[in-house]
Amino acid sequence: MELKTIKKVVIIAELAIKTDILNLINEMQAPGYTLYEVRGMGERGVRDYEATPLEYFKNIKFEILVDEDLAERIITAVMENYFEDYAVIAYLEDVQILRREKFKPRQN
Amino acid sequence: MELKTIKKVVIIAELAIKTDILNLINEMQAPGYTLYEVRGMGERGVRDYEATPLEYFKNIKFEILVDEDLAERIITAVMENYFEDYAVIAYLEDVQILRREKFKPRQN
Amino acid sequence: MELKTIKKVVIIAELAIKTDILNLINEMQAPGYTLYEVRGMGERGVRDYEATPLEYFKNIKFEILVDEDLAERIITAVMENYFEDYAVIAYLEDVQILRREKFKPRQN
Amino acid sequence: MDNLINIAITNLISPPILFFILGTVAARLKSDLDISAGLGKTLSLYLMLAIGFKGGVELSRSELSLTTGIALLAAATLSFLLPLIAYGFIRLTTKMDRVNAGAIGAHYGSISLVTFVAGTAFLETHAEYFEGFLIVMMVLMEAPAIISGLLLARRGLTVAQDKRKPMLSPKLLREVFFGWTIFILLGSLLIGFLTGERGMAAMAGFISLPFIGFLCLFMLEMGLVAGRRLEELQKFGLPLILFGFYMPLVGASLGILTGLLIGLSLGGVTLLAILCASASYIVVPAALRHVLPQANPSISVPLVLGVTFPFNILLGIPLYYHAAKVGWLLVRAG
Amino acid sequence: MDNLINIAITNLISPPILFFILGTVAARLKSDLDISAGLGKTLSLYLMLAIGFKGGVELSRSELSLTTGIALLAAATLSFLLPLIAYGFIRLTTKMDRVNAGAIGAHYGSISLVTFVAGTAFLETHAEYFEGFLIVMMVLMEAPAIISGLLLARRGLTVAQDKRKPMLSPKLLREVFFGWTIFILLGSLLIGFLTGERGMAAMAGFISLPFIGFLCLFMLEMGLVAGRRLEELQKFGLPLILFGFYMPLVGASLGILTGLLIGLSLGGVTLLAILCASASYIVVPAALRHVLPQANPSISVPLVLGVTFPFNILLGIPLYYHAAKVGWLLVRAG
Amino acid sequence: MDNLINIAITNLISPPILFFILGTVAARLKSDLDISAGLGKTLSLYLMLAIGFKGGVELSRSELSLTTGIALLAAATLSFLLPLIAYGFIRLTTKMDRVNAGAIGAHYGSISLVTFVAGTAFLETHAEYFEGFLIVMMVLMEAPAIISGLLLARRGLTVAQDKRKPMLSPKLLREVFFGWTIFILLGSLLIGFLTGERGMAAMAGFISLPFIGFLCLFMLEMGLVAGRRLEELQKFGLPLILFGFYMPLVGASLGILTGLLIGLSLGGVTLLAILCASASYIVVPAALRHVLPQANPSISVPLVLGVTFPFNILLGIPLYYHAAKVGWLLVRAG
Ligand SMILES: Nc1ncnc2c1ncn2[C@@H]1O[C@H](COP(=O)(O)O)[C@@H](O)[C@H]1O
Ligand SMILES: Nc1ncnc2c1ncn2[C@@H]1O[C@H](COP(=O)(O)O)[C@@H](O)[C@H]1O
Ligand SMILES: Nc1ncnc2c1ncn2[C@@H]1O[C@H](COP(=O)(O)O)[C@@H](O)[C@H]1O
Ligand code: NA
Ligand code: NA
Ligand code: NA
Repeated sequence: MELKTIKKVVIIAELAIKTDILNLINEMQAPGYTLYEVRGMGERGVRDYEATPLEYFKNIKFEILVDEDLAERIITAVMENYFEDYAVIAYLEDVQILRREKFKPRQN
Repeated sequence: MELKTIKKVVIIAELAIKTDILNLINEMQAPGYTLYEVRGMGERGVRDYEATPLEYFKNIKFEILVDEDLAERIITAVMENYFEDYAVIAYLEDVQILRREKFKPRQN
Repeated sequence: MELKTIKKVVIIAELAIKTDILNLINEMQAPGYTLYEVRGMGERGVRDYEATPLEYFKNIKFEILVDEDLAERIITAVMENYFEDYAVIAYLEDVQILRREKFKPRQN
Repeated sequence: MDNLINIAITNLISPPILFFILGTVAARLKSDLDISAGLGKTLSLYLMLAIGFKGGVELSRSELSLTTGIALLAAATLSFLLPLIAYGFIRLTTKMDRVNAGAIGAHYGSISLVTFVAGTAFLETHAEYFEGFLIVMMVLMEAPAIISGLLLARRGLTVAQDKRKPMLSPKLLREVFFGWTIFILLGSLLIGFLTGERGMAAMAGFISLPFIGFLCLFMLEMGLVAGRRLEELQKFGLPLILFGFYMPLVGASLGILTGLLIGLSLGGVTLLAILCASASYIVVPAALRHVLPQANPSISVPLVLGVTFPFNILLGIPLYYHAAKVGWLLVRAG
Repeated sequence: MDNLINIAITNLISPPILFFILGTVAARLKSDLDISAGLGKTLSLYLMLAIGFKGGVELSRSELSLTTGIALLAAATLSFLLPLIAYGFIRLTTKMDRVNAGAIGAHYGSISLVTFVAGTAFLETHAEYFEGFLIVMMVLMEAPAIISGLLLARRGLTVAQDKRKPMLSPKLLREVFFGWTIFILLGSLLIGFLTGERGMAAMAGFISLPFIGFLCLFMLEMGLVAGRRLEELQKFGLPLILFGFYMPLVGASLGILTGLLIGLSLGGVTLLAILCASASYIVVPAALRHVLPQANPSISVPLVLGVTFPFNILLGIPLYYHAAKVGWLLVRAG
Repeated sequence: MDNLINIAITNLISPPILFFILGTVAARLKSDLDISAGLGKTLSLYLMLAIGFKGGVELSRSELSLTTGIALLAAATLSFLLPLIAYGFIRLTTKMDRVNAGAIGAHYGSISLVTFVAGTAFLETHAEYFEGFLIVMMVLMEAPAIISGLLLARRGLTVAQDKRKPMLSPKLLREVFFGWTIFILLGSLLIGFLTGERGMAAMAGFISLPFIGFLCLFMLEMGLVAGRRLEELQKFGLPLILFGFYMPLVGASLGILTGLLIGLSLGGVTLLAILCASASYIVVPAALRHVLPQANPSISVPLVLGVTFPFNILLGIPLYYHAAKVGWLLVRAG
């Protein structure tokens, strides 16, 4: 079986920048994303919407499968725009797929 | 510490084929799985059960830790049977474990 | 872009040891974690809180981004203390980050 | 005519309808107002349980008659026929392929529970009685519609597609006969029937007192959902959108005629019209994902939710009631 | 005898029981009918709050007497003794190891809130009064059962296992005394007691009017859960399954005797029998995961949920009531 | 004075307040008692819908007068002024930077819905009428507070930070004017107003009968949340914590004076005091994350939830009522 390696961009962030990230995904024409509701802890303390049901404590996670090139552009954009003011981390992982076309940037 | 590398099969799909995938996991005697409820966007548009609470918009995600051999068989089966008609993506990742036996196919 | 590789520790376990793992994370001064609610199946059978709403059937998943060294210590501690009596698996993955400092052990 | 306008306005200025409008407005203005999916599911469960139970108690009050049997048969037949009509209209007026035309047919042959519930609330404010077995009629209007739509749609499948999914799979049967909506409706109906007045006395504080309030919450959610999907109508041609308006009128007319023929009460005739006019957006699209995955729900669902549902709720119900009344008085007079 | 049959039938044909049966049937037919875990949790919370509050108001109406103290002591004692009896039966009739036999004992010494609530609903249809402190008795029947079962089970641990988890860990105490079920039950009871009639007037629209309806929803979920776990009984031997039937009878007998001795009302005797007969499937298995992880909940939970719970709900409650009545009349007469 | 103590005790021994205390105790004892976020959201939705609807019906009963207009204007003005006062106190007594001082100001200029609802429940037990437009006043007390706090805070931003987020972004407007709380409150108010007595008759079984019960559940959750955040106060200096106590008193005084000047009913004066005294922990912190992300919600939220909210609920409300009464009698007499 012939597998190709592409990147998975992972962004874990506070709810406040959800729309921003969706817009970013859209502008960069990423072919898709998967979204989770998570809880967590990091530099900005514990963020647990279940324990304290205030929207401010909601954490979300995006996974975006894309080519390496786009992956780096997305992660850079997130870092530049949000790392200073918001609770957010971002990282990359390698994933192996069968059909590369599915994860090419969208053509409008 | 001696770590071994095995595969994680990831399947993100619409709810309609959940039972099918569970059956597949069972038939292929995979030793286990982990299941998430997610939202997402891809070729078949936005799938967000929270935003539009119709079962049809539910997305699920399976993670299955198995040997490379079984991993490839699972991903191939999913691609062959569901890619044409359903919202679904599948990919592989490398993971490092301590005890390989735990993730061998089940013996009935 | 210069990316560094660090480890993601993944622990999937029954709810009963959630507090224990949080304590472990705290004692080992891991810089953060992300927590999911999941369902699953493994050696100890199907664990699906949605299908059988008894706390005993709740499954949780931790992801902890740390240096390789701490990663191995965490996974070893989990294996030694919980593998015999509880439903739990643990594994490692490689992830690529931009700023290594963010994922250094906390200094108190 | 003046009377119709009065009825229509009374309908519009009732809490459930106004909450539906509130939801639509919030969705259009992209407010973050939101009803969680979990609450939505709970509300549907509640509505089905309440309406089923009340119907069962109502049934226990009356004797089973031949009319009941005929009515049930008629409901199933209508549900089988409506998809044919819908399919015909769509194929004639649009370029839709067979598969999707058949799928849409299945939606329109089936029913929308909330529209039905809104109808019962409407009848209550007009103090109109209706037969308990109307709820059984509703339950019987799902399976025939799916099968009829499926027969039409499958003529559009390629040989390969056709092979992949046999027509009468166990999946189809499970989806169609053991679905949760049918279970809870028929189950509650049976329980209402068996426990009768004693059951009603015990349950009234749950299924009657807060009923309209729960309906309002549900209508608020329906407004949000409908409002969010309005955009998608832009890519539809005018003929398809028009279909979403006239098809309920066709269905309602058939329903009224049938209801008068069978000899239902005025409330019963109105509800049968509502059943025929309304289209499914829960059960049918979910079932079709299993048995006709080639059909694209992004066509049928926005049509049903964005056009037909609001039309029925806002204007249809009072209109059908008025028409049923005219017919009913004529029949009585004749 | 004729009387017992009547009582049993009235019990069976009541909405809560019928919804339980509906849930079981849906689960067996693999319908996708489902009550979300979130709704289930809300319903338990509601039932506990309502039953606790009502009990508190009831307590505020009566004077505290010696009987109350004796009753509370008796409840704790029964809860400590029942695991010993259960353990004995299991070890004699099956090949179960000590750890799991002790764990099962803990389940049967403890109680099932829903069974208790179903009992109060049953008593209400028979217009039977019961003492408010029964709810305190219920609360006192958790900790002793867990400790007693634990003492039995730990004799089966290896030295290594024994070391890993000390018997009296702070975890055990937290689980047993600060668990949410105890908190909400005792808390609501206290609030009901403090606010009395004024509190009841303010809360009745919430805790009384829709009570049976919420109970029905909860019973529906219980039916689904019990139905789904029936399969697992197949791997059990007959002796263990029989235990699931006769152990509640043993418990109920002890409960009735004790209740009569203490001098409880007929309703009180019945409820004490129900408490003794019922077994825990929420609190005890969760606590044991913390303090006795070697015990396998896949043995205890299907036994309690698949056998004992349905038995008590469908047949046990009317039976215990009947037996309690006979005993009570004898005592009165003697 | 004796009267005040009586009022305070009656307030403390009411189910909602006791459930709040129960929640706090459970949180402090680290019990696993928990109200899911989903249920919490449903409860807020319910409270807003019910309070909005009742206010609307109340409005439909009275004629719109000049007082209404003046009252609305006064509410917006107070909400704009209070942040200035709060900012002044904080900057004078603590070392807090401008950004966070301004952010805290915004919280205290805005309002807490639950405190308001608890106030209405309190007034009901004292059989005090209040004007329906108080709910519109409440709605008008969000936007001015956010804008006022923002103006103060932005003077503390660096040039770079200032550029990143323009002051009057569309985001701000959306957050401030189309937020779900405003939508549901104003929407329900409008629906209540339009449907009037007929609407009330249909909805009473939902929005009146179980109201106190739902409020109790919500207060239980508030207790849990407040209790869990108490720890965080340890890192605060005494001056900041004191601010959490005296700022509501300042706000309430201003509210009472304004209410008396406008000529509100005694109930209305009390509620305006409560609005001024209470601080936001839902709308404002969420909005500030969008428009002032440099502010740290881990300062403002524990202060509001851990100090001001409990203070208002436990002691503030009866105090403000008493003070309002004294003032009101003076005015009447004079
Ligand atoms: N070391 C880590 N491992 C896993 N998740 C993390 C880690 N650090 C941060 N996170 C996640 O990212 C969110 C924001 O992080 P922070 O901005 O550091 O507070 C946290 O709430 C966690 O969900
Ligand atoms: N590029 C992607 N990255 C992450 N998730 C994706 C991507 N493409 C698709 N998905 C997920 O897979 C689901 C089905 O994809 P599709 O069949 O392309 O609509 C989507 O709803 C997403 O949850
Ligand atoms: N092979 C596997 N692949 C993915 N997840 C697994 C696997 N085995 C176990 N799990 C997860 O780990 C939990 C505990 O596993 P176990 O202790 O084997 O029952 C399961 O409920 C699953 O969520
Ligand atoms: Na129809
Ligand atoms: Na027991
Ligand atoms: Na304020």
